[in-house]
This record gives sequence, structure tokens and C-alpha cells, in this order.
Amino acid sequence: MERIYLDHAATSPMHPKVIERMLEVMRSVPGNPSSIHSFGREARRELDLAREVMAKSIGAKVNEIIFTSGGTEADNMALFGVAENYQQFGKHVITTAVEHHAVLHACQKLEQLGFEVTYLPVDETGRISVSDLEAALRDDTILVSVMYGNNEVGTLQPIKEIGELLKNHQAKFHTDAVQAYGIENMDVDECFIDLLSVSAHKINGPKGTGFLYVRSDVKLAPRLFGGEQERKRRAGTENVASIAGFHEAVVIANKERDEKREKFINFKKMMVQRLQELSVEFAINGSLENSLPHILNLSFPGTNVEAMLVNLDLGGIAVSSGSACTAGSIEPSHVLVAMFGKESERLTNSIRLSFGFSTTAEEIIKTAEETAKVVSRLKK
Amino acid sequence: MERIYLDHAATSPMHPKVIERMLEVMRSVPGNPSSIHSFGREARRELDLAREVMAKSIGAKVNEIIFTSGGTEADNMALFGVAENYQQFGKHVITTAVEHHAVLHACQKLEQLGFEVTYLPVDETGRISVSDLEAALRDDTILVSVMYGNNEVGTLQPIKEIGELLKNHQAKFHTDAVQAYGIENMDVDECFIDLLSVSAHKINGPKGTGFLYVRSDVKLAPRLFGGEQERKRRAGTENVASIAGFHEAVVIANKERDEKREKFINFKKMMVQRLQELSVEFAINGSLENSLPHILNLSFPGTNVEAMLVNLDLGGIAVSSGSACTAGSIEPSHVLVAMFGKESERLTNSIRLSFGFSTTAEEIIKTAEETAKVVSRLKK
Amino acid sequence: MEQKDPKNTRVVVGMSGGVDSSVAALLLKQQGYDVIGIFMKNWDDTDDNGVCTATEDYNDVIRVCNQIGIPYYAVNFEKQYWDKVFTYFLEEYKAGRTPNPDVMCNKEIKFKAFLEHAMSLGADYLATGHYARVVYRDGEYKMLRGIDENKDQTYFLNQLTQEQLSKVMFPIGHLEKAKVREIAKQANLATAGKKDSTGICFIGERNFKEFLSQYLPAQPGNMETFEGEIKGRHEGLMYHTIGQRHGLGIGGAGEPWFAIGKDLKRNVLYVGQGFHNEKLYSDAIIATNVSWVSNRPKPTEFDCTAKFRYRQEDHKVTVRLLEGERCQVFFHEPIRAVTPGQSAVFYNGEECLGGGTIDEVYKNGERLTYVG
Amino acid sequence: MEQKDPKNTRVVVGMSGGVDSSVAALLLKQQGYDVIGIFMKNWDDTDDNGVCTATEDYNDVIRVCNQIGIPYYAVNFEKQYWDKVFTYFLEEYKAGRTPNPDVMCNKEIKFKAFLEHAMSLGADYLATGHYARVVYRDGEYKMLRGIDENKDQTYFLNQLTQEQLSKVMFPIGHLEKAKVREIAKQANLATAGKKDSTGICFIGERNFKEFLSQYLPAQPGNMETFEGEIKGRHEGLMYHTIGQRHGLGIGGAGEPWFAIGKDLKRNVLYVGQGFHNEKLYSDAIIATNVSWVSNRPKPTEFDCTAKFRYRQEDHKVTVRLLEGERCQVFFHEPIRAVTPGQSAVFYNGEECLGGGTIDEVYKNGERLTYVG
Repeated sequence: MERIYLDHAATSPMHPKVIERMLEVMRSVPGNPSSIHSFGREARRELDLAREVMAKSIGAKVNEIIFTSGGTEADNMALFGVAENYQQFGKHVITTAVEHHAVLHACQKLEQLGFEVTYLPVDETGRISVSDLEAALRDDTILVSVMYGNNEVGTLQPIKEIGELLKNHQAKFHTDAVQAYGIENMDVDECFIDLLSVSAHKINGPKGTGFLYVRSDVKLAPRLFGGEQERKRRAGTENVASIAGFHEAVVIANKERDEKREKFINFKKMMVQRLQELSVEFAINGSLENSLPHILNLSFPGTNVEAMLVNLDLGGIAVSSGSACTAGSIEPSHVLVAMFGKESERLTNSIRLSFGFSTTAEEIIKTAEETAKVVSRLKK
Repeated sequence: MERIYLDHAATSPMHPKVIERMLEVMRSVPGNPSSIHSFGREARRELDLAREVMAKSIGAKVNEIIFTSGGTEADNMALFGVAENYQQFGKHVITTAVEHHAVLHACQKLEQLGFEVTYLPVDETGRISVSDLEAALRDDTILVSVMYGNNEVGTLQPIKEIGELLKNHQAKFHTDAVQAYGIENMDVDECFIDLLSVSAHKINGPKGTGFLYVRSDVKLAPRLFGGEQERKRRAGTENVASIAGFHEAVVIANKERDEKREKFINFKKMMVQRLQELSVEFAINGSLENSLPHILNLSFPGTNVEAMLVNLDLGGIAVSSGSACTAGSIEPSHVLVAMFGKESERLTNSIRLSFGFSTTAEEIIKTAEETAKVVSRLKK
Repeated sequence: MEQKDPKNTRVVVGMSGGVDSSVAALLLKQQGYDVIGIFMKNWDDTDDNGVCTATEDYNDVIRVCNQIGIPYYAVNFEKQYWDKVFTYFLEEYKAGRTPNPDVMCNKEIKFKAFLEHAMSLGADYLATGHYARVVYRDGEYKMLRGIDENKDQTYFLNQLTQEQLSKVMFPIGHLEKAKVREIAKQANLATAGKKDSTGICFIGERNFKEFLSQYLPAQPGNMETFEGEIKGRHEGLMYHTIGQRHGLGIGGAGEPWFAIGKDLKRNVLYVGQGFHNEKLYSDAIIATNVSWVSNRPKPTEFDCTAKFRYRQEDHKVTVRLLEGERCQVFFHEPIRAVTPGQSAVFYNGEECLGGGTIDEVYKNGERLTYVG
Repeated sequence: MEQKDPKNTRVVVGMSGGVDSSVAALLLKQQGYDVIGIFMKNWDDTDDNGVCTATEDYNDVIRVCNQIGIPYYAVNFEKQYWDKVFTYFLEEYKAGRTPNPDVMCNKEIKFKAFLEHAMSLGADYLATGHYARVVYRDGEYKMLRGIDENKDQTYFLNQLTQEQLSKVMFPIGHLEKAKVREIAKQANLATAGKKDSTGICFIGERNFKEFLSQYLPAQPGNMETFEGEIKGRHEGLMYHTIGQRHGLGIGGAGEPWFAIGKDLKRNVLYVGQGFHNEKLYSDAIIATNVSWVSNRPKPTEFDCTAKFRYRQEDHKVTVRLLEGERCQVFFHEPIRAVTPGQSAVFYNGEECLGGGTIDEVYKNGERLTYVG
């Protein structure tokens, strides 16, 4: 069975060029970047080249990029690193109700550690209001963490407005750009961003690597102690081959961004249109306009998400919804709860489709048709 | 110039079979192990298979293995994770003066957080005495962290004796086995080990992955918050391809352990003998007997380590010493300081040679001869 | 009954992470069915680390499914379980009875909500690892005891109907438990050496008293003999089951003491001496919620055998049908410790005829109001 | 002088992470030499994050070396620097003088310890990014000013000898700074846009006062005119250099105030009005530690030009050699703010002849004991 993968927001397949590049590095760059011999220098060179490209991709300087083991570590480093070092200026943190768990659960830990966290609400499209943020800001706010684009419904947050609001406030501004990086154009100076998290495996790079941008005037407390890697802010031998692959992925993402955006926006339209033609009852969670091009979250009244996902999977179509707990069952999405309330039926009848470089128009059409079939069976 | 790599303890080249396996996974297992569709299941399967092999390799159960981003993270997780959750039973930690920085610097952070840390001294071979440990143990000791084998001089610690001493004490016993795993046979039950850290890239696996063994009755506070991966003890999408490669590396290490041990012990003898034949003045740091087979640390009186390393590197031979600071200069090794004192000349005239699967007898002879040349030039 | 080609027959296996359902799935796969493993999450609880207590079991399901080579999923019936099983469970305890949640779980969850879920996935059958058999014989489905008498689970399945049985497979019902373990071991299944789970699913291996006290306020009271002699204190009536000896803590001379009855109003636990204390014996009951496997008309009164507890030997009884899914059951000999809330399950030889819930217990024509 | 083929000629370039040494390395590489870049770590200091303050510079060295395609290393001379340069620096300040650590660093570290290190690596030459030139002419090495007059660094190199010069290359000495930047830019070197470092290397961009106060106890005292009038307080004599205006904080009518002398015993800073205050002028000095580039015999007395501070214009002087590497220097016209501790460096046209340390300052044949 030809399978269709529409879960690129969960993780994206590695680009063949990324694999090729990693293969090359795995084979021919065996050294440890901290070693002072030729093997070490060759490894270090890979890091430096990657760092340069990544810095440039968000308008940052090379020494503002810290390689991490992925988006979760980047988010955790940002939150704990700022909280620890700036707590003398206050113990108040602001975030949103729709952040990734890497931010939300880190915030909950901060609460345990004596910090106060304000979780901003969102409207029905999943967007916060800047005036809510303004109202929540206090003299003792030291950190504001608002994601760039939501991983479940795709909604973009008003990052630039937030940055402008915060630029004269002591609070550091962190944005989790894990889902948006690569598909959205971003500039840390334009948006007054102090910290920004990125993951490689969301942009066709390898799993297990990412970076945290930290503006040079931000003093970040480290979370991993050991060697002096990453200028003592993140100990541990750097993942050279993966970083080189990440580098390649960034290059590709930068090059193909416009083309992809157009393609994915078109896919959304096709999907919606085909479902309408097939008389499927559905609603869009989020908005089609102010949204990441590659994420489409749909609610199908009268269906059940677990049955939907399994049916589609058995039909060879991989989509997702919320997140699975360690015992495999689907938990209601906190994002949809924030958008529609705890009692909304959307919590149990919504699925997310997300597109990637390999997605084709045929796959979209086939998915729409299979979805229509499943919906009609489940509503019987 | 044919180069010779004798710095396998810093990082080891990836085994061709490991690369091959990773390539396969990178190409054909694109999913996220947490996803509930077929792609997710395929990814998850790689993790489960790897976990089984790794657990078995140290006599542990599958649910006692937590994948990490490497040895540093494993060490940090062990130390902070135990300290946080057991502090109600005491705030005293015991470690040694010769641990890897991942343990030592984590301990220093623990001291900042109000813990008291005892750093056990070592003898001239780099070994602690169990009676020192016994004397240092207190009712409020909650953690003892002693490395399995030293990464700089190779010295093995009396792990089993320590385990036996601790088995009736509340303190959890952690061992950093990053350098010893793969070359030493280890069993967590036999040695009463509660936590054990391993890194993939020291055993011809990929960089950026490792595991922490945590005995099932140890309650470990997590350090990374986010998704429910690794049973909530380590959030973040698992590095599937690297873990599959790590898996392969473990299989190879298990299979070739005995052969490698014999080969490396022989290399040590060859190196020593050839240097003697060439009338080079040198001393062994550590001991030839009670030591990791692949690590040989030598002191060359009258030379200077920076000049030695650079000369050997320019001659195509990669060896190492201590660790380089972020500004590139060689810091005196804390291990040698612990063994010989701050004023010892060995601090500035010692180099480490470490062997790996690709090392040949010819390389050893050539290195001995080149070393003799450099030593004689530097002593002029 | 028309048989489809196995490879075009989709079977959803309800997998618990135990050896029985693992082997059930394995056998079906070997027979060529299109097998899907599904783990039910019925209860939401977390361990010290905040991890679902169901995680280990699900991990075992995953391992086994990967070994067998079948897709696996999980499904969440926490809400249904709470509403239909757990609420009933608590109500019964509150009423001084001893409920059987497994029977209710099979009736309301496994063979209702879960069966529906399986059907919504295009399954032809739902299979489970129960020790029981279904056969289509004489134009209807019959439920037979599992071959392994010691493991037979028809007692818990007594409420199943023709419609349910038409969609159900019990792939290990024809095997001895030892054989099941042997198959698992030979196939090197991850669950081969796993102990059978004990206790009620949502309580797991935890202390029953502790668990129950989280939901029902425990009211300590007196332990008395029927003669009114106070023999000590109990911590809560719900912690005691009629006929049981443990946990009373009454010492002294003579035969051991047993719980033999409850006075709910006075919150008194009646105790008496001797395993065969005559107060523990009854000779008839009225059962409610009686369900019959066969849809065919029955005589108003007939003889068969019955079990009043799981693993009890069969007792000869006469059943007289009453209105409203009720029936009277007359024992041919007095039976010890027949307890309201438990199931009365009827058999004809190896065939399970159906069953109901023990509602009222009689002796010599008089209702025993103290049992519970 | 015999020239080896560049490709068999190993040159170690002392790289600071600045544009000058970067271009020096680039040019040598382009000329085909076997080039090795080495970064010297002379000072151990860490920033807020505990990171070596030298890290950024080393990172730049790495980037540039990778761009050029040469191996790079670092070498640690912290101990030698502390012993030979920093100790001297503090001693001089304690003695009320104004030392020139760069001259000492070149003499003791860069062109001694570092040069030896380079030689131990089999190097034929040590190259640096100084604006100066070495030529072999008339059977000896001569050190010439850098072509860019504004950047010429021979002042700091005045202690170099024939032996050192025979192993030294200054690859950018024949270039204007603007040209150096242009080359860096065209080669897209990472350091092309980097600002020139200012200040003394171990202090970096930090506050000088703050730094010095960590090592030398500051003793506040009076500011007085030579007439004995107290004009205010100073925080420590060491913070003031003769001839400088800033930091005095004396207001009032008339011309601005300048530091014009020190009385170490009384801990008094003498101040006076007017840039051209006559007390600031002297007409002769005695220099110590005098070193000459040429090994050839010199006349006991000769005329040449001299600089008494970096970037000062040349002054005509007559030099009279004394015993013990000392000399007297007579200015043809009085010179402002000649300060003990600084270097006196001698030139003949574009050629730097050598230099020494200003020890005693005279005017009209009398020693000015108040300068320092």
C-alpha cells in the first residue's frame, strides 16, 4: 500500500540531501570539535559553518546560536536559563495557554520553583491579544514566552507587536519557533526577540538537534554542566554530523521557502474544497489566513478522533491529533481546550493534517476522499 | 599524509556498520515514535529494539534505560535527578576528584544549590580507596558518584566493592561508565549500581546520543520537560536514527569486546617497548594493569604538552591531553593534579593515547617513533 | 455461518499486555487473519513520576504486536468505564453488596463500547484473551467453558448475547493455560514470563482498602455475634465480604471467626465461628438482570448447574423464571456464602446459559437480610 | 640571505583574532608558505558566564584559519606573561611611573617565548600582524617603519635584536591599513569588519581604574599646584599620567588643568593650568635597557630622531651612549610630557635603530623629580 504521510508537523522525513551530507560527515569527519588536532579542527569547522548559516537565517550573530539536542531542550534552556539568572529582577513569567508542552511543562516546573506564571488566553482562532499581554505585564515580569506559530492549529502569534511592546521592558522575549522556522521568514532584530528555539527534525533535518538563539546581552544560566562546549552554556560533545545535516536543511529551507508556502497554502484550499464537494461536514480549527501554511486542523462533527486516526492509518494515511499519552491514548488537545473550552466537541473530533516537501496534490485529494469515506462510516 | 588517530577516548570514528544502519533508518523510518500511525510505530520499534539490547548489555530491564543526548546529559540527569528527589533524606553527595567534568561541574552546581559534596582523593594510579569512601559516608549521604574507568588515565575504580559497601546504605550509587562501557563487561546487579551513564560516540556510535540506566526503584526528577517521552523522565522527540546506530554499535562492541581488549593491551605493551628501545625518557600515568585497555597516558619529562601535541599533529598523529579551554589552550588536567599534585611537572608534559577499532600495530610503532623524534627535538 | 477467508477478515484483538491476549493475537495472526491489536485505557491514574500506570502494560502490547507484526493502537474508555462500571461498583458497595466489576466491564465496555469501536474500524470480529469458547451450533451461537477448567472465564462473560457472540472470538479458549504460556515462550513473546494480573483492573496491585477509602467514606463500627456480643471494631463494612476470615483480628478460644453478615443500618458486621457456620449457608436466591445467551424460548422452570462465585464448583439448581429479567434459583443443597452483588451463572454441561446478579438470598423460604 | 622555497618554509603566524594578523596569515598562505596560525593566551580571565574572555578572539582566529585553509592552535603563556610583563607593569606603577606593557610583551613574550615555541614546531619564521618591516640590507637585518605612518608599530618593537629579526616576518608592514582591510574584505575574512582592539591586551575594553584597583591599593591624596595650593583630591596617583587633562575635575576660571607631576612620598598629584604649561616640558632624558637593532659598533654620540610616546611625531635628538645599556638623549627642542616608564625609540629616517626606557627626565640640566 502506498502510504500518505501528512504528519510533517510531528516530524518531517529527512531530505535526501541532508542524509547525503550527514553520510559524508559521518564517514569523513570523525573528530571531536573540542580536540586540538586536525580531526578536531575538521569537526569544529562543520559547526562553525553551520552556526553561521543558522545565525544568518534569523538575522543573528554567530555567537548567539547555541546548539541543543532539539526544540524541547532549547525551550527548557530558554525558560530555566532566564528564570535562574534574572530572578533577582522578579519572579513573574508570562506565556500562553497554547504553547508546546516543552514550554508549558517547563512553566509548571517554574511554578513549583516559586515563580508565578500567567497563561494568556487565546481567541477562537488560537491567537493571543497584545492588549492582554500588556495588561499582564508587571514590573517583576522577567520573561515572556510566546510561540511563533502553533504546532496543532498553525495559528501565528503577533510576534512583532509583542517584541515592540517588550522592547522597553526588562522582560526577555522568548519565542518557540520550532514549528514556524523554515516556513516563516523571521528576524530577531526586527521583532525584538531575545531567545528563539528551533528544531532540526521539523524542517527535514535529523532528529536530536536544534538550536537556541540567545541575544548576546542575555545572560543565560546553563542547564548542562561539563565540558566548555557552546561557550560553557551547553556542555556535551556536539553532534557534528547532525549539525551538518541541520545546516543543509536550513539551506534548503531558505531556498525553497517561498515555493513551499505557495504550495502548502494551495493544498489547504484543495483539501477544503474537495471535502466540500464531497459534502463532508467539517470546520476549520484556527484560521486559513493567519496561519502556518503547512498546518490544517479540521473538526468533523459526529466522529471520534481515535476512530478517525485509526481508520485513516489503516487506510494508509498518517495524520494526527493532540498528543498520545504514554499509554497510547489520545489526550484532548490543550490548544483546542484553550480555543473552544473544555466541553467542546471539537476536542474529540479534530485531526491535524500537516504538509511537507514530499506532499503532492494527489495525496491531498486522496486524503480528502478517504476522510469523507471514514466520516460517513463513523456517522452511521 | 596518512594520518593516525589515537584519540578514540575523545570520540571514536563511527563504525561503517553503524553508519549503514543509520542511513537505512534515516531513509526508511521517517516517523516520530510518539505518533500513533504506522510511521510512528515503525520509529517506536527501533527504540524498543535498541532499548532491549542496551538493557541486556548491562544486565538491566528495558524500562530502566533512558535515552539521552549523550554522556553529559546522562551524568547531569543522574546527579540532579537524584539530588532533587532525595534531598529530604540528606544533602550530602560523594564523588571523586578524577571524575569527568560532566560530573564535577554538576557537583559544583549542586554545591551552589546547598548540597555538600565530598571529593574523594586518589592515589598515584588514580584510584580511590574504598575505606576513604566508607569514612566519608554519612547518614545524610544520598548519592555516591564514582566513574567506572577514567577517561584520561584509564584507571578503573573498585566499582563492585563500592556497590557492596553501599547496598545497605540509602545513598544511590551512580557510575559514569562513558569511557568504560563497551570495553569492560559490566552488570548493574552484580555491582549494585543504581544509575549508570553511557555515551554512544565513545563506542563507534553517533555523537549526540547516550543512555542513563536508572534502577526501577530510583525516583529520578526529570530535567527536560515537555512531551511524555521516556516515560516522562526525558522529554523531546527521540533521536531514532542515532539510537538505531547506537544499537548497532552496542551489538558490535559486545561481540568484539574480548578481541579488542587483547589487541589494545598488546598495543600498550608495544608502545612502551618501542619507546624504551628508542631510549625515550617517559613514565606511565596510571597503571598498566588496573586500567582500561584502550587508554595510555604518558609523561615525557623535559617536554611541553602544547608543543608535543602540535608537533605530533603536524606529523599527522592525533593524540590529546587534558582538555582545551574555549580559547584553545590546554588546561592542566584535574586528573593528573589529583594524582600528582598541583606542582608536578607531569601536568605539563603528559599526553594521552587512546586506541580504537581502526588502530593498527603499524600505527603504534610509527607513533612511538614520531614521539621519540619530537621529544628529542623539544629537549634540545 | 458463512466463513470469510481469514486474510479478508479483520479481527481486532483487545490486548491487555498480558500473556493471554498476546497469544490470542499471535494465534489469529498465524491463522492468517488481518489482526489489529488494541489496548484499552479504562482508568486514568499516574505513578510517582506522573506516568500513566497503564504505560507498562501498553509497552508490553507494543512489544508483542511488533513481534507478531500487527498494527496496534490504544483507545480511551475512561469516561464510559467511570460511568458504567465504576459508578456501579461504588453504588453496590454503598448498598452493602459485593459487586463484580469484571462482569460489568465485559458487558458495558469490552463487549459493547470496545466492540463498537472495533466495528467502526471495519473489523469483522473482536477477539479477547478470555478462557471461553464460542461455537455456532444448531443455528445459534453458544458460549462454552474454556477447556482449562481452572481458568474458565465464562463466569465473567455471562451477560453476553447472541449479537455480541456473533462478533466475538476467544482464540485461546480451547487451550490450557500451560499451553498458552508455552506458545508464548516458543514465540519468544515479551509477555511470555509475565505474571497474571491479580485484582480488579483499576486497582491493580494496590491495597484495596486504601483505594476504596479514596472514594467511599469508611465508617468504623462494631463487630458483633448474632447474639449481640461485641467482638471488636471494623473499619468499614465495605472492606468485608461474607464468608471471609481475614482482617477480623478476633482471637481467643475455639474455631476461627468469619464475617457472616452485615447490618447496614446499625453499621454492624456480624461475625461467627467456624468455616461451616450455619448462618453462612443459604438454599435459594432471586437474581436480577438475568441474561440468556440463547434467544430461544425457555421453559419457565428447569434444572441446570450454577456458580455463585468465580471458580466455585458447579452446584445443581432449579431455575424458575420471573418477570423483568429476574429469576429464582433453588439450590439442591445449601451453599456457603452466596453473596448479593456477585453473579449467578448457569451452565448446562460445558455450555454457559447466561446469568444474573444475586439480589436476594433465602434459606428455608426466608430472606436472609444480613448477607451482603 | 638565502631564501628557501616558500612551500618548504614553515611560518607560524601569531594570530590575535584581529584583521591585521588575519591578513598577515592570508598573504603568507597566498605566497605559498607552510603557514600555521597560533593564538596566544596570555591572560586568564572569564566573563559573566565563566567563559575565557579570549574566546571570541580565538573563535575569530579559527574562522579565519578555516577560511584561509591553515591549521591553527593556541598556546598558553599566562605564567610567562604574568612573571615578565604584568609584574613589571605593576612594579612600574608602584614606582609612580607609566609603564609600556606592549613593549615588554613584544620583548619577553611574542618575540621570545612565542618565538621559541614557533621554533620548537619546526618553524622557519614567526610572523605577526605588526605594522613594521624587516629587510636584510648591507649584511644585516634592519627594522623599518610600517608604510602606514599612522599605524607604524616599530615604537613597540624597539627592543628587537638581529637574532629575533632574522626569524621574523611582518607581512603587512608594507601595506596601508585601508589596504589591509580591503584585502580582508575581498577575501571575505570573518575579521574583515572587526574594530581594532583598543587598550592594553589584558584589560581589554574594561575600565582601567577598576582593573588596576584589583591589583594595586589605591591611595587617595591631594591635588596641589607647585605653589602648594590644594586643588582637590585624587583617587590614586597611578590613575594619572603626566600631561593628561581628563579625570581631574578641577573647574574654575582660566585655562584647563593638567596633571604635571607626582610626589610619591607625599602622595600628591601636581596640577597646573594650560596645555603648554612650562612644567610639562623637558629637554633631555636618561634611558635604560637600551637595545639597538644593529649589532655593529656605534659612535658614542650621534644625532637621530626619536619618539617618546606611541604616535608622537619624530623629534630631533642627540644620543650619547652610556655604560650599562644606558644613554643620554638631548632634545633639540623641549618636548612636552616625556614620561618615565615609556619608551624612547630612535629612528634614522624610516629605519628604527632601537630604543630604551625613559628613566630620568631633565630640564636645563636639572632632573625633574616630579615627573612620573
